[in-house]
Amino acid sequence: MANWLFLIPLAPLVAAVVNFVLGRWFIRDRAHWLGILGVGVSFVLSVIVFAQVHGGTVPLSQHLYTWIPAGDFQIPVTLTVDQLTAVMLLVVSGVSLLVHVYSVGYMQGDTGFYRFFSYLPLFVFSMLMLVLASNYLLLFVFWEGVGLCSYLLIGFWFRRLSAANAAKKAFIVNRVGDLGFGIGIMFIFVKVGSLDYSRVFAAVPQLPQGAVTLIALLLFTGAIGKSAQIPLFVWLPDAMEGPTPVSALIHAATMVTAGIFMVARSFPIFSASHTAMLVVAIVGAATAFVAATIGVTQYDIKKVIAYSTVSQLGYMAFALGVGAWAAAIFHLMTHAFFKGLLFLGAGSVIHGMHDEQDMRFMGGLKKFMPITFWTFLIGAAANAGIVPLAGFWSKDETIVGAWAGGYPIVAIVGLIAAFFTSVYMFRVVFLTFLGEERFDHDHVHPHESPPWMTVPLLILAIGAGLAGFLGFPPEHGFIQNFLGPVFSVSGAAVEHHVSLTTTLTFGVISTLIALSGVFLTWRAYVTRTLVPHAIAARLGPLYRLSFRKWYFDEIYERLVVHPLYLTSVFLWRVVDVHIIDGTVNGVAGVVSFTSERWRRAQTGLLANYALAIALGAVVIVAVYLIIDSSLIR
Amino acid sequence: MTHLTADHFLLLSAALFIVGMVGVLTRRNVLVIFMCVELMLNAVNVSFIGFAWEQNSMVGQTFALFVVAVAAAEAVVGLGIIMALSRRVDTVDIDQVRELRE
Amino acid sequence: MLSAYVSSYILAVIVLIILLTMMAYMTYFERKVLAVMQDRIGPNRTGPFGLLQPLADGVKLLQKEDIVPQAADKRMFLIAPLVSFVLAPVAAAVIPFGNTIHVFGYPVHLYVADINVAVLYVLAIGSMGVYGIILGGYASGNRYSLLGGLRSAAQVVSYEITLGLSLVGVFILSGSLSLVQILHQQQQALSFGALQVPNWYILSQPLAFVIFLIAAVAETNRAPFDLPEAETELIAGFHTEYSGFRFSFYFLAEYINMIIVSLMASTLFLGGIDGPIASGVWWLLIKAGVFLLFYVWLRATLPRFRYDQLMGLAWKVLLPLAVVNIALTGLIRLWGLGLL
Amino acid sequence: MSAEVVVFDILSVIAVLAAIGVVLARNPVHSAASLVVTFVNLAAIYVMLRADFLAVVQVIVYTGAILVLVLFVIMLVHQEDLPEFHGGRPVQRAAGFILGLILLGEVAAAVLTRSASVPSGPWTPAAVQSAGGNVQALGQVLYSGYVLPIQATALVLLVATVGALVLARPDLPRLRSARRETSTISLGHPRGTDVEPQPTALPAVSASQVKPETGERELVMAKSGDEFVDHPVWGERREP
Repeated sequence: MANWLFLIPLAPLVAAVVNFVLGRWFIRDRAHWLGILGVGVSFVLSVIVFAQVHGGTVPLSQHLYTWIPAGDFQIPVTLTVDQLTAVMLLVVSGVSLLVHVYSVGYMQGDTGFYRFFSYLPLFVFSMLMLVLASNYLLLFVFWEGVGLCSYLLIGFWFRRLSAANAAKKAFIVNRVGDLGFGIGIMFIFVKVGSLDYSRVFAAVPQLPQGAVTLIALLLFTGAIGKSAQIPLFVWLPDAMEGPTPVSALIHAATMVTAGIFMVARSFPIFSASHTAMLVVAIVGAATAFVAATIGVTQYDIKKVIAYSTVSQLGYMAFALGVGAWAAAIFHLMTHAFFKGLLFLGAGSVIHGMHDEQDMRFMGGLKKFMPITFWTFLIGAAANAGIVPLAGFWSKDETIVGAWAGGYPIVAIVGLIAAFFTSVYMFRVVFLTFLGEERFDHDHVHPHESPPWMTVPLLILAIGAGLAGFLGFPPEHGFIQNFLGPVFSVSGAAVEHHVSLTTTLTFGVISTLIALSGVFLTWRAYVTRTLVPHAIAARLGPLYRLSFRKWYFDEIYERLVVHPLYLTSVFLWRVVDVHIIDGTVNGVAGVVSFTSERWRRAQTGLLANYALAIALGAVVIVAVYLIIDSSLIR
Repeated sequence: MTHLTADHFLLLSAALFIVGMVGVLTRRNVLVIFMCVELMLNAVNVSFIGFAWEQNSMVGQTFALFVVAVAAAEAVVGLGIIMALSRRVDTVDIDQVRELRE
Repeated sequence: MLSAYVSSYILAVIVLIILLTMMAYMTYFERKVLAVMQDRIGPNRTGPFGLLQPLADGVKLLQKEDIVPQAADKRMFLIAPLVSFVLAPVAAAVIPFGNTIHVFGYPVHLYVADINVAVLYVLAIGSMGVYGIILGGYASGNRYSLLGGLRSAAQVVSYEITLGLSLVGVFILSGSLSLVQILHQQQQALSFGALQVPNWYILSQPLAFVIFLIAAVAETNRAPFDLPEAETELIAGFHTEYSGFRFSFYFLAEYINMIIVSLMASTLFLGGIDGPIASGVWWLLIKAGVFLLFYVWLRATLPRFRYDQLMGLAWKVLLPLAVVNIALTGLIRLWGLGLL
Repeated sequence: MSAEVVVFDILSVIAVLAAIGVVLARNPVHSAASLVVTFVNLAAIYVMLRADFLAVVQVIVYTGAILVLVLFVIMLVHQEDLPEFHGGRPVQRAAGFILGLILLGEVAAAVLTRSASVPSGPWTPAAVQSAGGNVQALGQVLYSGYVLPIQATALVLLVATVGALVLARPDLPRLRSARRETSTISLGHPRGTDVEPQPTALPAVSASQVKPETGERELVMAKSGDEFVDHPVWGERREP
């Protein structure tokens, strides 16, 4: 049908492999050309795919080979594209291409340049395969694949202890979610006997309610890990130790949305279980709120954006939970643009500030890096939900979806979180670009970034500004119509009808909330009529709760890490040393003891050995003689 | 036994083989042991060639030829080892070469 | 049937007599030729032109005391020369002195035996002969003798390989190991149009011939390869302790070996009894005589090789050349048979 | 009794007696000489058994090569201290003889009670004759059915040759420094005469001047009496 589909993931894979194998000695600082070429090919092909899908040929698929042909257990490697996949392909390859271009400027002169440009295409390959997979196992494989790339890239500067630790943390925390995901997949196989999406979804109505709920919750566990929901979101802020382009691509635009994508992909399962949907919605709303509150008090520019990402992922999750599937994907798409933009902008700032990340030592950068400022402003406004930028349309959609889906509390929490969103976003903008210059003028000379970096910023800014109109008018925009068929396959009416009045009301409310947040921060950080310290002091415990990230890390340390550590010590000191080593040494001891006894047979006299051989010969001949005589005669 | 039969050379072969074997078992000079091994190989060759003669076949002779070739290789390596040994421990008495004992 | 045995027996006796006579006069011949080459007169007192000199030498040696040294291994010491002497003429049994003739209506083969592996048989006898030397050297209980014996053994073993490999080319061309067959092959003249060329293997196997000649000289322990009896280093080598007729056994064996090798070379490479006119046994004798002259000539002109040079020549020069010759001959043979 | 059997019996009796001589002789050289007799007799028996080629190979390889090498080694090792001159091992010796006798009885019983079934192969004497003789017949069998074994044998021989070279090489690199001696010829002054001893002024003889035993000997000027080494020329055991 579409036997060139495999080229989409293949192109970055080739780039990755070639760069990895030859990069160190031959390609070195020219590695980016291959990476950009590979991802560019993917992007062009993705556009073609999107056009085809839009033209109505759905689904496109290509069977490559059968990976595991074990009786009933058939795992074909088949690439499938439907509307959802097409959107994801476009987002992934598009953002990846821009990030690749950006990285050329950002990573210039790094000793691991070739390494970076082999990991990054490898990630793109994995992500594309994840999106293109047609069954759960393949999805899981590349789910782990992107996890691996994430690990490699977070720990890219592995000589830095914090980077190595952050990479480890990301990997381990993700393991927790992946464990659930893996069990869920096994459970699916046990119940359905297949892992193919189509056959699984077709079988869902026949399954008992409890099983479906269990499967859905287990799958969502995976999403919680990968998409950084409460309670497993703690790895994402730490993941900011990686290079900023990595943060933009993996930890904002693409990989973290894999969980959202997976849940959306499995919507027949989720929509069949009301309990599971409720859990998703609650977790999503809680995440959106908690992360937003934390974001308000952080000083590290990347950390703020990271919490913002977590918060926005919460929006997507509760949109999924309330049944606003298209809204979730729409928000995913717009988020990819504006969050990618924000990270790249932050990266540009950090680049211009000579690797300074603390906002307390910035300020007034507007005149030094105007392009960065204006694009960052667009991104921040989009994130905060200012009309008519992308974030407004999609976020509003999710909140309206929640309200209309019968979850008014979720909607209200979403609105409150939106206020905080606006506050922390503009806090960043004002602290960084406006106000007095707090940096050390003697040592830091802020400057605008090179075109390699600013051009992607501009393109993403355009996207962040205009992508929202894909969802205009609300509920019936291009993106909703495009995705519609995907989320109505099962026949369940998942999209609720929303009246124009409701939409308009929520639009006005969220705009007012956003603007009030902007106003507040303006007063606090630009006009100085409000004193942040005074507010913090007034709020006391609440401020500390936010500043200490709701004590998640501490709780985990106390409840999980420390007990695990103690158990490990016990296993090492007692079980390993005494029981396992004792067994091994004991076996060896027995052997050496018996050998010591047997050694006496080894006299070293050749004659004795020869005698033994001769004796054996005599016996054998005798046995043959006896057998012959008794059998024949 | 008025005609030459297989029994003749089988007995000859057995006698030679056992003489060689007794030599290997009783002698202490590694060179003599070596010669006795060659004697045993030749005893086997007698059997091979005798059976080939009895059965009008060439396979026995072929085998005997391979035995000769392998014996030549064995002689070369064996004598090399004996030379190295005598240069090292200054004896050809295998009873004095007991390093495997420990 | 019986007549064949009888004729073979008679022939064997005749051959033995011829060999012994040739051997005896070989000594005379050598001394005379050497004398001429060294501008001397040579033996001329016993009989006309000293022709009875070999006889006188023989009588003298037989009269000498048979000394057995105290340190000698007596049985070995007594047997060793016999081994050399008895084995030396045995090889002559397979050399064809002519084709089959008819005497009184009976077919008489002018060779003692036509065995299928004649050439290998000669080599085998040659390799046996070395025992006389090595055991004699050992049994003398004398370091010089032992060293002479060891040198000789190493030399003969080394050169025997070269000797055998140099003949492989001839085997490939003739398709047989039988000297009679090889002789027959050479008697078939090749004709290139009007030109008749004898199919002597010296023409088709010149390299093999040269290798054979060198190896044969070394194999018989003759100058310039007479290391086992290098006077300046080893007194007289393995026969230092021998005297009287036991010494003469070694002496005779050496000369018989020379004659046998000359006959072999003539038969293998020069067409044996074949000649341009009136083929017959005399041609064989003439050719062998040329080789013997060559032997003496070598002795008169060339200095002795050093031992390592001798071994190096065998293993590093002649052996590779012989292998190359085999490969080339095989290839040409395959090409000639249209198998390439 | 046919003449064939008589000849065979004579040959085998000599062969076995000589073999017993191998085992009983105190002097290894006598053992080797006895073994030669055995091998030659066996070669004659091979001829009787229509294996001409193997008979010749037997003589050339076993007596002409292997036993010569054995004699070589016997003469190269110390003759003064042969194990034969020490006490034996009475237990092993008795056990060896007993085992040998038992095995002989067993094999004899097996041979004499065997039910001879003689499947006749293709190589009757006539067939061998028409093939051109024993050598040709053997060649046909070898090179039609046993090409791979022959090549493997060639490899075995090559490996054995290399192995023997490695084993027997006296100048292993780590031993070389201990054996840096050479035959020297004093040109200027004979040993110990008309030289003022000037040990400090004399430069040490460097390795490049004194070549180890490679066969490519150089003429080396001995600069002091101590450097003049009486070196055994060849074949004799070197004292370390």
